[in-house]
Amino acid sequence: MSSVPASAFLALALILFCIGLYGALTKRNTVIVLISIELMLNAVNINLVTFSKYGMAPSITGQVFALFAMAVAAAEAAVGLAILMSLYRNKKTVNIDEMDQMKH
Amino acid sequence: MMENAWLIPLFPLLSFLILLLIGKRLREASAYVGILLTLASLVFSILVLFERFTEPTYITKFDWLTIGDLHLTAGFEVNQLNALMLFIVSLVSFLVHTYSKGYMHGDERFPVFYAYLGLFTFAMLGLVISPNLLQTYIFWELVGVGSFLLIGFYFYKEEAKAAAKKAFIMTRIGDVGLFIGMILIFWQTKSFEYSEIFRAVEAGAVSQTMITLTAILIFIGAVGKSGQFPLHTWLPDAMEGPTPVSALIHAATMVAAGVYLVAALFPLFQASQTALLTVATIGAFTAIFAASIGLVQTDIKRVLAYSTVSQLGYMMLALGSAGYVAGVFHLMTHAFFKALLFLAAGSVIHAVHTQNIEEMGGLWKKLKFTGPLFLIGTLAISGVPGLSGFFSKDEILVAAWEGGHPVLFLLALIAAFFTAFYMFRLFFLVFTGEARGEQKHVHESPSLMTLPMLVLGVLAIIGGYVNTPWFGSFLGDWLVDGNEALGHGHIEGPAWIMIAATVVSLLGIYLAWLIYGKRSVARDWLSGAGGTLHTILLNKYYVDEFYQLIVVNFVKGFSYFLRFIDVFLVEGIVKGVAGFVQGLGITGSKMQNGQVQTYGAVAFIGLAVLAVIFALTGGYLK
Amino acid sequence: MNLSWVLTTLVFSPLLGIVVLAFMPKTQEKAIKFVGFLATLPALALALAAYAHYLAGKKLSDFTIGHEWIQFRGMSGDAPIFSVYYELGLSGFQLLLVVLTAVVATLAAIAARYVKKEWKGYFMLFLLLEVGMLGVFTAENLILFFIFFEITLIPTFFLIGKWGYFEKEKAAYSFLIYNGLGSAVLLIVIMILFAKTGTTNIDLLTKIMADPSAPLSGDLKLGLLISLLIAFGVKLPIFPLHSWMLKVHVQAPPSVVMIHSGILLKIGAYGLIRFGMGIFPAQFETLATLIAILGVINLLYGAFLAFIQSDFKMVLAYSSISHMGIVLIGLAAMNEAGIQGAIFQVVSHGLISALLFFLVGVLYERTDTSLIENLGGIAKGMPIAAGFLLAGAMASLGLPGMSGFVSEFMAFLGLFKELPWLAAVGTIGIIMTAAYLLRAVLGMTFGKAHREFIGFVDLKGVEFVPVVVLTALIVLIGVYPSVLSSPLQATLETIMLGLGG
Amino acid sequence: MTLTGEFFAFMALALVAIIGGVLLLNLNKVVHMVVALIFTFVAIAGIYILLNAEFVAAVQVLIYSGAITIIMLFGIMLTKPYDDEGESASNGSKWRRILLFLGVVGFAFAVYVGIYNFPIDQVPSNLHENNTLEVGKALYSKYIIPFEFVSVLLLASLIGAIILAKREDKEGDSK
Amino acid sequence: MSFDQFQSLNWSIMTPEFIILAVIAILVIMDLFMPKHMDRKILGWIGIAAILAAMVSVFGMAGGHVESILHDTFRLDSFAIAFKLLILGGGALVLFLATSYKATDGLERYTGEFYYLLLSALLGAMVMTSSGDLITLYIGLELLSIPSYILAGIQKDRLNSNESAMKYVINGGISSAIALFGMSYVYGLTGSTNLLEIAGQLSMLMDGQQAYLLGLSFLMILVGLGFKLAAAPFHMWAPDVYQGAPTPVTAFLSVVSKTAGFVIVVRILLTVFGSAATNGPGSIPILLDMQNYLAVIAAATMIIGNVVALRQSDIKRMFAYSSIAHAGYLLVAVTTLTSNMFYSIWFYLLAYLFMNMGAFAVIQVVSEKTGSTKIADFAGLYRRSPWLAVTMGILLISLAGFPGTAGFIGKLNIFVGAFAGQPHYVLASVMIATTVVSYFYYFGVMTQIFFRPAPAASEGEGEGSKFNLPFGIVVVLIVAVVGSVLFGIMPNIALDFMHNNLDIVQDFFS
Repeated sequence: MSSVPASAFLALALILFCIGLYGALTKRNTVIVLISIELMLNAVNINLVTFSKYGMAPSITGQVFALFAMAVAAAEAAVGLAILMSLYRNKKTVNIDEMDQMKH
Repeated sequence: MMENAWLIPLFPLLSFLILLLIGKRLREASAYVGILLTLASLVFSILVLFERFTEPTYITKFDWLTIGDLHLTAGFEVNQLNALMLFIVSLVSFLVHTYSKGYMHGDERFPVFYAYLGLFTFAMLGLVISPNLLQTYIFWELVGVGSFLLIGFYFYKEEAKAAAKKAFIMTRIGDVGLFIGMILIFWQTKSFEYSEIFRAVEAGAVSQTMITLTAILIFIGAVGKSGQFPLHTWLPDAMEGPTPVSALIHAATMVAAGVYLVAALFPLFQASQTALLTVATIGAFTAIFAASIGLVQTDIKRVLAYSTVSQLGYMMLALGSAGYVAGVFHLMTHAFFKALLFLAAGSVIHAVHTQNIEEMGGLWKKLKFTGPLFLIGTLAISGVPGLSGFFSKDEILVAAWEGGHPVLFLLALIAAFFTAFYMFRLFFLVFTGEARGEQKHVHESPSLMTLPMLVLGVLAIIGGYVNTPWFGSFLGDWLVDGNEALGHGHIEGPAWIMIAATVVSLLGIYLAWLIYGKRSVARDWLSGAGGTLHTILLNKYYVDEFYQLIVVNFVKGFSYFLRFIDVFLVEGIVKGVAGFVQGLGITGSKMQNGQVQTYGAVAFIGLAVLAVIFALTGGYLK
Repeated sequence: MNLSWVLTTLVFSPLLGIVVLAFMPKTQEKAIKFVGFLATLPALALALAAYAHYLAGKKLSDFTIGHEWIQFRGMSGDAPIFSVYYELGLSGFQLLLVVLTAVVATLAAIAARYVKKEWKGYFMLFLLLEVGMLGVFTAENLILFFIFFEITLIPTFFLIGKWGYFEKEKAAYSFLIYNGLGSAVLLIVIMILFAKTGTTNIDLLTKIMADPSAPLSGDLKLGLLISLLIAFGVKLPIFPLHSWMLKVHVQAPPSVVMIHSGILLKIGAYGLIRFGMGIFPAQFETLATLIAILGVINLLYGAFLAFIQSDFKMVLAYSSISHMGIVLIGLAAMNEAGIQGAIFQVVSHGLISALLFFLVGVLYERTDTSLIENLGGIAKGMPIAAGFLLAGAMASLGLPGMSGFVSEFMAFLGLFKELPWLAAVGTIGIIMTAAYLLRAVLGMTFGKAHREFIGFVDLKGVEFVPVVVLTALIVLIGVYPSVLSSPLQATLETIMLGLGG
Repeated sequence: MTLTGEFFAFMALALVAIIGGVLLLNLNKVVHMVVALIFTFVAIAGIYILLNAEFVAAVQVLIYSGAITIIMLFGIMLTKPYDDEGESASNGSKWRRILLFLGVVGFAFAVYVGIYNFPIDQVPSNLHENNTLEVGKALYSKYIIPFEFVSVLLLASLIGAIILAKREDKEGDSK
Repeated sequence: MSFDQFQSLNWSIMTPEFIILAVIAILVIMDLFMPKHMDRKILGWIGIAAILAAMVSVFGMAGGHVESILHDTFRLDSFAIAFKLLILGGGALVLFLATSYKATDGLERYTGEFYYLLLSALLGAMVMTSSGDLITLYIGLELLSIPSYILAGIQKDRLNSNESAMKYVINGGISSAIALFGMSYVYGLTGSTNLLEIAGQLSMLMDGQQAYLLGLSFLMILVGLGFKLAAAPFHMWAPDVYQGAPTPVTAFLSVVSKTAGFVIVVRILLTVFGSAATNGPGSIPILLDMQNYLAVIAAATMIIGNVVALRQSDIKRMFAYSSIAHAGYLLVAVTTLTSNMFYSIWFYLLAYLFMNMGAFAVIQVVSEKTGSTKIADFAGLYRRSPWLAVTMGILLISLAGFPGTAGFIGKLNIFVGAFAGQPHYVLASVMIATTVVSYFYYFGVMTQIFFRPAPAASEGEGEGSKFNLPFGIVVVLIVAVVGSVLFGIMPNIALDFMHNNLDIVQDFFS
């Protein structure tokens, strides 16, 4: 049996999730924000893969789920970046706090 | 005939309706409509009266309003009092209708005037024919409206407007008393019918306190209508109306309604000594109070008005002293001579176009007809023996004495002295001496006006003989016939009372003659002696001012206070709530600062808060 | 004869007018106004026919109609289907209000001749409003009632907001929000009842509530009744929920105020009587003293404030508050006299305020003002109008022989039996009513004219119709109150039965 | 818990991953941040291997450490960002950070309470046997439907990314 | 799995999805091969036809049994049918709007793409309605989201559009990560992604800590998915995104996307947490236990939506807040958890579909005319176009929930549910109070339309100030008004269809 308890993996995932979240909500550069979101999704994947091995009923499903999540994450990142490109073309900035033309 | 008595009020109503609809086209021919229809009423009234001498009371009713199991009825009743009142009212009304044809000649609202007269007469006749309190109350109010309309007839005059308003509101204050009393007695006896009420009271089904309370409340109504202290102030002001109106409403009929009401409910009052005493006291006080004011007034109609108030006080005193017959008797004679006085005064005003007696004088020669008639009225009211006023006043004094109210008796005696004095002061100032002020084209009134006066003059002289200590008390016996509760037809009093009354009135006349006729006593003999007193009297004891200060200002002040509440409290709370919602909106929209990370942060912090709460409240951890 | 079509036709007949109007060119002022007027007639005719039907001694239940309408399913296990029916009916009370509505609506349509712009839209909304009002009084279940109730809100909002005077939008919003809140509370009550009992049929609810095993606790019932009191208190209005109504009375165009003051306010009274008293009699008894106090406060508050207003419309607005106090007083008495007085007052005030507001409209039309001071002495120029104004005021202040007296009398008669002291305080209101009305009306009509009223035309032509009809009705009720009281007997008996009397 | 190689490997990988994450938050230069994150991604791939998910680990390296990081770097190059992730944050955002930090800590605490000593009986698994094959089987049988929809998703995002990121030849297009 | 096995599956239940999928493919190809200058509108009409065809096929499936293939990764139950109809209907109306939308700011180059991106988002929403598997649901969610991000930013020459898309993608990414984080725990505790299996497992849940973790994941999923609903506190993106996105996209987001959001929320929360025991088998389910949290979120959503809407001067922003508020009302229905919930949510969404679509159609027309989206632009609309004004009036009244309109019946339905069974007095009171607050801003628009004069006709507009309504708009308006009024007066048309053909309660858990 494994010497590393499931909790450790889960805790790692939790920490990474929180880091990603904090990054996504504080960094000024939009690219970093997007990449932070990826980090959050990665944390989710760790969870899924962990559960795939240590869960109530270990199954491959967790890994499959993680793969789907990755695919989606990649697509999301690409789209996010494309949107940033078109925004940059008009606004000449990638600073997220300058995107406040619409408010209140 | 009595079963058709209901027609009597309807004639004037018909007159009212006709004139309202087509009066404008009829112009002054409207008068004929009014005169003829009131004549019909008069004829019917006389027939009814005579029939009532021989036949018993007639009463009939039908359901007017059903409230669940309660059936409120309407109908009419012809008893002695009613029949008498019908006669008096329709007579005076008829005479005033006739008189007005001359007096109001040329007024552009002539038909309206007759319409109003019709309305009033209808209401007054309806009032006296009512068999129950509710119906009485209804007509009671209608009478008030008639009076209101007629006082305000010259609506473009500010004074008339104010007087009309005042009359209505002051009487309404009294009416509320009647209203409450009526309802209270209803819940005690389950009926508005006079007969039912009396039966219940007699049977002791109503507690003594309740009787006293309701009786006094009803009396408040009478106080308002009859211009008794403290609700008397409207009556002198009501003189802003045309003079025939004053004669009809504010002398002979409507103001007597209060007396009538007390008389009609006499058994109720009789059941409570307190109530009777109240009535008597208020009556006596009003009698002397108003008489004292009458001493110094300079407006001919106002003098008469205060005299009316005073005389009504007499009647109340009589009733309060259990002198039912005396009260009703005086009501009748007063109707004759006061109407006469007013009509005569109207004739004088008609002639000189002023109401200020200081600007009159020496009219005896110019108004050959009016003068003597006025004198008859003056003598009658002063209680000079032989005229109607003498007999009725004597009855009242006897009643007061026998009723065991020596103080009130004394007051009444003084009031009689005052009455004689100021009435003759009036007479002397108007008819004797030199003409003061401009008096052009002074001429006697047309016969249309003098004839009614003549009729009244005759009645003022002979009216008293229906009930005298000398020739029998026919009226009194008839009035109390079949109803012992009302007391005796005639109260035998000591002879000195009659002598005292005579002496007092002659003294008054003499003093007046000294001051205003012979002028051997200076006019400021009185005012000089008591300057302050004179001023107080001239200002009517400042009652009006007092009301203005206390009541009106209080009402206004309270209203403004409420407005303050309305604007600041009620609206303020609403504004506060609205402001709160708005503020919430402002905060919410401020939070929306365009920063996408703020949005995320808010969302996540929301989640974190929920999660922490969940964790701290224990979740499902055991 | 099957008469179940009558009510549907009655309620929805104004829609016909809307359809016709929709296809009329909007510039034809006269034709539009005439069509608008005509469209109110079928309802009037049917309402009168229904009254005649009653007079002929036939049953009002002939008119009852009921259809399945909406089913909500799957709420809970034991009552799986919650049905809302389309059901209209008439009782004596409802009949009176329907007749009142039809009459006032027709007269208000005449009064709408003063509308200056966009007649088409005006009349379409006006007729929609009439549908709502007729529906409110014929609805036999609470949800239907609520629907019609809300239907009255929207046209009124627009009628005030578009055709009113200077501060019209503010008034319209005030109206909307207050009434919106009121109806919101009402909706909560209805929904709770619906969810608890599975029905909103009023008669059925009355029966269910009378049953001691009703699925509602006493506290809940009391809460519901208080909510109802608030809901209808906004409409009536009861102090301190009244401030919207002042704005509406001042700002709305005359014909709308006729409707508003004449009918819409009465919905509050109707609701309180039919639902408050009908469904929760026992709880109403608990609250009777409170309601009586509220009534007296309303009566006096309105009266005192009316005393110091400078705008005649404001006087009438506060006077409405004052008069609605009498309704409350009557209701709080909880006896036949009181309730009958309250109902009388509902009808009577409907007629009187319609009359007075029509006259205000007439005066405003000619003088561009409704300030008492500016109008002083108008009797000189417009004696007939002034005369009717005075008559209206007299009716309003409870002059016997006119409808106001009968209702006031009965309301006080009722209350004096139960709470004599409170009633005695209330009678101050009778005096104050006289005081403020005379102050205002005499201020306008009597006295020295402040300006020349030459050239002002007195009442003329079609203007006589509303004035005369209303005055005649007021006098008719005052002289012969049985026209109202006899249809009411059955309603009263039902209510008294509920009260256990 | 025994000190095995697996344990050390986990500790090392976890440390790298977390340090990468912390660096992401604390570095100033954007490019450095991305590079720091590459370490994290690779370390996560290692974690996957520890968890017997070889295929996922491979994909992780390919997609995250490879593709995503690269396009992100391209994105940074193309947009010429201000190099420093300056702390010139306004007062408002300072508050936001503090609150957010508290929120994150609170959230982490709440979740940690849940996963601490996660009470799951470990069942022996055979995930490491033919891992890739198993994944493939699952994808193409049971999860064929989501798999197909992912293809639509990728197509849509492909097209979307192209049309959004494409530099327009304004003159040529506006005929 | 052999080919035979593969073939033996009942693929016909996916007909609507296949239709859309096929048309997406066709459109991609057509767009590719069509000459550049040709009008792409034809693609829109094809899309509409496809949606209608899909709707017909969905109708055809109504009344059948629950069908599922491949371990519930696709399942067709009454719930799916009912909501798929709404989504397809909404999609069709959005396409009608889109065909009439004046393409500017970069959109003109990509109208073809616009249509099939919209269709793929629609496909995602459809997938969300009919799946009983977390993975499929997640994919469906993202298939809806990602094209939505692109669509929001498709006017790439317009800064607001870019910004809107950017905000959308960032918030969307974060929220889906949070939801997914929650889902990962659900998977972990059960070892399955199949909702019914999960439910079965969780009803046996014994361990307190597991239940605790499950509770947390409930919150995470709720908040994460709340993003799609624009429920507080995940609502703040909505105003900015709605304002910046092209009007048809805004309509799509506020109607279709929101509907899909409710679908997934109900599906996941109810199946997974409706049976998860808090304290051993047979104890109260987590969902019921969490009702208060739901209620708080619902109340906050209603309050924030309605109150902040008061302050708006931009009509699209205002409608964003209004749609937040409506999400709050719907959450009330979710909170009540009676079996009527399905029907009341469905009916409300139906009503919402009509009224909001119609309103956005009017907004689109007016804002194209004036070039801005200020509420003040509606001034004098009644003068300029009475029919349009009256239409908008009816729709606003329906939104405000006045009787005679579908909006009212919808609210009524929610209300009955709120009081039936365990009564929610506070929540219902908040709902009704905020409804009254909403009168302010709905009637504020009406004030502009009916009371205010039109701005002085500038630059000699004259006759030009008349509106010419494109066919697509007319269709949407007619459908919207007829729907709002018809279902307001005869709601049983819809309710009976539901009750007679779709036994959601029965189907949902089987």
